Amino acid sequence: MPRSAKWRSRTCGRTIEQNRDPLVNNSPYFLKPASVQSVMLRVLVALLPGIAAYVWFFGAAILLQIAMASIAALAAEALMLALRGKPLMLFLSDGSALVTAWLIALTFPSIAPWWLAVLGTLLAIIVAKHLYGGLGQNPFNPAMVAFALMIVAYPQLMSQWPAAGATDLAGQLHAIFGTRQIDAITMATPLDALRTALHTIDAKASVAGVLGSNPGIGSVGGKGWEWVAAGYLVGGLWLLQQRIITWHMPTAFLAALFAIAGVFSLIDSTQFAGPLFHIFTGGAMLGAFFIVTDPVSGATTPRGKLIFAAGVAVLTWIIRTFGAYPDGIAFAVLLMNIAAPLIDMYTQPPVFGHKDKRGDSP
Amino acid sequence: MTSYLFIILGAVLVNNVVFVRILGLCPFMGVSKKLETAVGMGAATTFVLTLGCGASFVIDRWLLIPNQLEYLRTLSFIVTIAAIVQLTELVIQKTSPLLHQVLGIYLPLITTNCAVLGIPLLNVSLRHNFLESLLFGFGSAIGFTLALILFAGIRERLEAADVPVHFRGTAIAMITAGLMSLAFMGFAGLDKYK
Amino acid sequence: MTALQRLFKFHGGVKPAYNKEASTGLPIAVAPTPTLLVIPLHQSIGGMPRPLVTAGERVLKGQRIGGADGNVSSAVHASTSGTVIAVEMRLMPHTSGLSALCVVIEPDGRDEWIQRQPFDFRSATPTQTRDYLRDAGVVGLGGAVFPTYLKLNPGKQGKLDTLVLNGAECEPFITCDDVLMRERAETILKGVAIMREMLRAGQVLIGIEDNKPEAIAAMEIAAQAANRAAGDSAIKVVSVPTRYPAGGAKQLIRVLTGIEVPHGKRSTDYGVQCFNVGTAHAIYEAIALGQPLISRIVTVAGNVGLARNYDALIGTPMRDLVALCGPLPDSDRVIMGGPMMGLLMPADSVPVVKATNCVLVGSKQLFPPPPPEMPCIRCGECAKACPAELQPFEMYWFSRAKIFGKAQEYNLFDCIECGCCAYVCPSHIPLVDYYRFAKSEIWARELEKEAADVARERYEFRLLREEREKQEKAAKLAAKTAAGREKAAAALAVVEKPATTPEEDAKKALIAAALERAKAQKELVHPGNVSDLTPEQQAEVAAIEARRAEIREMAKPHLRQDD
Amino acid sequence: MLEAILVMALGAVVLGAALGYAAVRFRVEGDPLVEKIDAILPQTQCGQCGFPGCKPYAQAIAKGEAEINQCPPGGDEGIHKLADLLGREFKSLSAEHGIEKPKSVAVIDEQSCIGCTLCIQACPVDAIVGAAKQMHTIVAPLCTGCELCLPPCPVDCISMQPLDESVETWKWKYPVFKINPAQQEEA
Repeated sequence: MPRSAKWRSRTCGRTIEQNRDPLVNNSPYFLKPASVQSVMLRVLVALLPGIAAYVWFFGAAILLQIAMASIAALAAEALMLALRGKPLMLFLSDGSALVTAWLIALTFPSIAPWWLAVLGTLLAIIVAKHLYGGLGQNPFNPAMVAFALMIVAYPQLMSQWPAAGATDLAGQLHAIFGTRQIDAITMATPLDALRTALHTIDAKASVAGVLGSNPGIGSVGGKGWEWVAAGYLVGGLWLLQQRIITWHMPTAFLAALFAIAGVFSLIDSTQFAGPLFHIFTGGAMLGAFFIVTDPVSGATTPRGKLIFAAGVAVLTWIIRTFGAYPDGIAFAVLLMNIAAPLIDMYTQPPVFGHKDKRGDSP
Repeated sequence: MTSYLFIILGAVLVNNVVFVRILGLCPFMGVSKKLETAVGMGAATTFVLTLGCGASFVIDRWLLIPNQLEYLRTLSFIVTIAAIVQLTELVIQKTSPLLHQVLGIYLPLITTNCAVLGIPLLNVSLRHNFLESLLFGFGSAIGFTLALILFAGIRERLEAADVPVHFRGTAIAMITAGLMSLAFMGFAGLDKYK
Repeated sequence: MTALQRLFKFHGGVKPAYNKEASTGLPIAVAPTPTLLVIPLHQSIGGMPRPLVTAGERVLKGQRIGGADGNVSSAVHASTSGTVIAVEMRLMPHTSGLSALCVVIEPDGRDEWIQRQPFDFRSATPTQTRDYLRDAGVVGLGGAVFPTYLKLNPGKQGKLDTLVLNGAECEPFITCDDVLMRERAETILKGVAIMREMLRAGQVLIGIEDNKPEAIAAMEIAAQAANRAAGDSAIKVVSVPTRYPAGGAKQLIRVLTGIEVPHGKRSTDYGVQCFNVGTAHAIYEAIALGQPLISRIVTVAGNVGLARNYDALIGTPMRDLVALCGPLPDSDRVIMGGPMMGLLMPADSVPVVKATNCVLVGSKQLFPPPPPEMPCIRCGECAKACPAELQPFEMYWFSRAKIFGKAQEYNLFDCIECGCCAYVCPSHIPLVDYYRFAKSEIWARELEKEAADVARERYEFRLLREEREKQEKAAKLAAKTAAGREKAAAALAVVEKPATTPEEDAKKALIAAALERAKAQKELVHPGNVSDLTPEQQAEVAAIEARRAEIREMAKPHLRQDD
Repeated sequence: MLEAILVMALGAVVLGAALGYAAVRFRVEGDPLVEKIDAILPQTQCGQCGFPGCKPYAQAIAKGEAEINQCPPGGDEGIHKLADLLGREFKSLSAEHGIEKPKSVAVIDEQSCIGCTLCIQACPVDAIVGAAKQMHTIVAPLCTGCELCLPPCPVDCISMQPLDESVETWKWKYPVFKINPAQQEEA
């Protein structure tokens, strides 16, 4: 050791000052301009069309919910970063907490009490994200953890959805801050109505009957809701075009949901709603492009992505149709999150040169 | 026929022995660090639990109930299961060293698995007949195996995660188990559908 | 003009800014002989060559100064005539900043060649030709520096389907192969002819990235001439799409033939072999001109006023080459190789070696320090870019946590360290560094494990031997007992209690005596045959001693690696 | 009551008999655990653990007679591996058995060696060659660095030299992980 050190000092030329700073990187020495921040920001931008439709049909309350969730998310993120001794600005500005917050706000009822989304966001950021090590390390989708926790804990509050066209901001604010009774502006979502009718009211109920009889429910996925879903679709397609997400997940999700709903509605259209209804209602479209596609908690191999998204779709349909909760996306995503490491493990694409014997990779 | 299917499905998913009944947490936490061991433990438990359910049904129906000795149920079940575990281990060790190497160290651990006692007791309280008992035991064991394998998959990845110091190890594993349990709540109501 | 050839695609790859124009404007220039040449002995994959010269010796240009040692090794030669000043440890062109044994030559300016004779490989046996090339120090000049003679073996079938010549040169900034093909296409093709004959290759595919039209044109003309001379049309120049790392041997073989050579397998077994164009040129020089490999084309580029290609002698300090090009004032580092895979040099005084295809001068502005490393979000960009079709984020995940077994399960050792994954990573993770770290840790562990196995075996053998000796002694004792009981009593005392007094006392006395002798004749403790030496002999012995000590140290790791 | 006792006794007898028979019938010899432990130990054969070699120490660990933290050459990493294998808690290296040193080899100063062969007898892996009254030398690649040859040497001509890093053995360092450098120390 001393010998080499001696030689280093003797032979080190000074024509060019050598940089042996440990922070000087090794190859590659230049990088493609890309960053986590730009990825997250583009996801947020892609949510805007859906949000616009939401505001148009269901009032501006959603904006308030988004704002509150965002503040809660940033506060929780800052708190956890400070507690864990991580660089604050670097991670606060990565935008990942905002994505979680927006997704929570968009999946929660927009006229739910203010603390519901805030509590959900805090739990998502603190428990589901930072206890696992923060960005990139959480095995569960934080937004879906928040939704599942809240719907299990406060099923009543989580079912107070605004009626389409009821855009009276004052009434919504009263609902959010609990200052007045809110029955007038709420109604069940189509999924909720359907489940309640089919599960509790006996044999007389049928899909067509429920959907047709209810004035608030639109022709495809519920009045207003189908337009919100269309907004998400537009944003999602833009994400695809931006190559933030790949085609695998949305395609597999929508195709699987369409297929299973289609088959069962063909078997018995009075008991099972049609495929278009399933795709355009509830969180399906948001899920297809923004929730299922979360790379951190989902599967990452091409085949794995297909399996993962199709699994979410099938589970969603099962829970929607047979389960106790109105929308199954959150539970389905969490269930598939559990399986994601195994899916990844068993769908490893064959490595260069090892393609003839597929079995040898783990 | 469908009722048997519902017994198995219910035991595997809806009333998963680990996530919903919260039984067998000790091996669930202890033997889920690696996927291979999880598979081994799952296989061993499936074997013993199915056998144990059958044996305990026989003892309950033809020994305890005729003699009005129901109060000895817990005790006799424990003894029976412990003996089955021991016997299984000895036989496997001799007949198939390979299988013993895979299952070997997990077999004794099963004795301490409360699920292995809990399921036979549940069988009694649910008034299952012999076939139902076997199916319920088998289904629960499959549910246990499923939980163990899924959990092991997550833990193998979690092992490399930057978990805050105070939450490393069992703490974060408990949180994970809780969230998995939350996810399994999504199956609620499936077994009661019409 | 280029032949129609069905091309295949390799997975992944990236398209970085190529920056090649700067150094292709001017023809190759011959770099002046430096004032001091430092020629590392270990310049190729494989065993460290034995030094063949000592300090003070005069050497001629092309004289062998390091002899190939072991099955995988390649000779090293003096790049010019002059005097050997020292054979000593010098800083290596290696990121570690460690030193290794080098021959330091002071050129005398006469540039006097050894006797050069073309090698008649047609009348020599293949083994003789390969030995000749080994002793001529010809190694792969694409950067991997694998001894070429080992690759010039047609394998079991005795012939090869396809000989691939690699002129793709996909790394940004580097143009040494490009200009070589433009200016010396004819000699490259002559080298190809030699290789083709040795390998009995059916066809020759020369793959060149389509961003080098001049090189393609030049090679096309030369190839047609060669085809005419040979009377067939076996040699084809193929323009391949420009995409990094198309110049990786495995990637190029895949693009040209569709064959994927797995990690750890020889491409010969798949009927294909790949050489760099520079290697073909070196083979021509060695066989047809009798000149060993003592110089190579080096691109000097990056943060310099005038980037250019130089024909530089092996052993020239990189600083001298950089000085020829006028480094800009904010230059802060020298990189050997390109910006994607190049190695950061510990100092600019390190010599040009056979692996030096490019001396890249860097600065903060040209190669800015990467933004802070963020956690991996598993976005999969790296997997899309990986030409080895790996899952880089999984390998990273486990390498980072030092769970090497899992990293290996994800085929860590199939990684070619091309840098595509790190290039595209939105989290700016130095992925390749993690793989390098994991690989070297795994290698070290493997060596440790091997050493432990050897130790266990030897220990157990020793126990066995001791046991056997004990039994033999007991048997002898029994025989003696049969002979006479009186003697046995005495013997028993000695043998049965070997750890007690009589024997030990005797030994102690012996030692004491020896100690006394040693003290008394301190000067005479040298081994017997070192007295009465002439000064020359003494000097020689001293030199040998010194060298032995050094070699012993150097040889240790090699002994292991050769196994 | 009597019935209860009878039933339980019957059960105990039947099961006990079955187990006892099985224990005899299905007896298996050998303990694969020792091999597994031995494979983790570094095979320096230095005896710092208090046992005359790595195998005896492995046997002692398997029997539960020795702690897992008595092997200085194996270092913390070895203890981690043992803890993993045996499902025990990690303990840091016990100070009374020595400290972890950089890997070294013994070197005989050939000028002062008197050829007493004591070191040859001490070397557990036969890595020293030489004969009585002839100079000895150490075959460096075989030396495990156990230091057992140091005490017997009457002229103190053996010294331990740490292995220098060379270009070939140099290892790439762990990349600077700026988010939390202490992160992996305990993991």
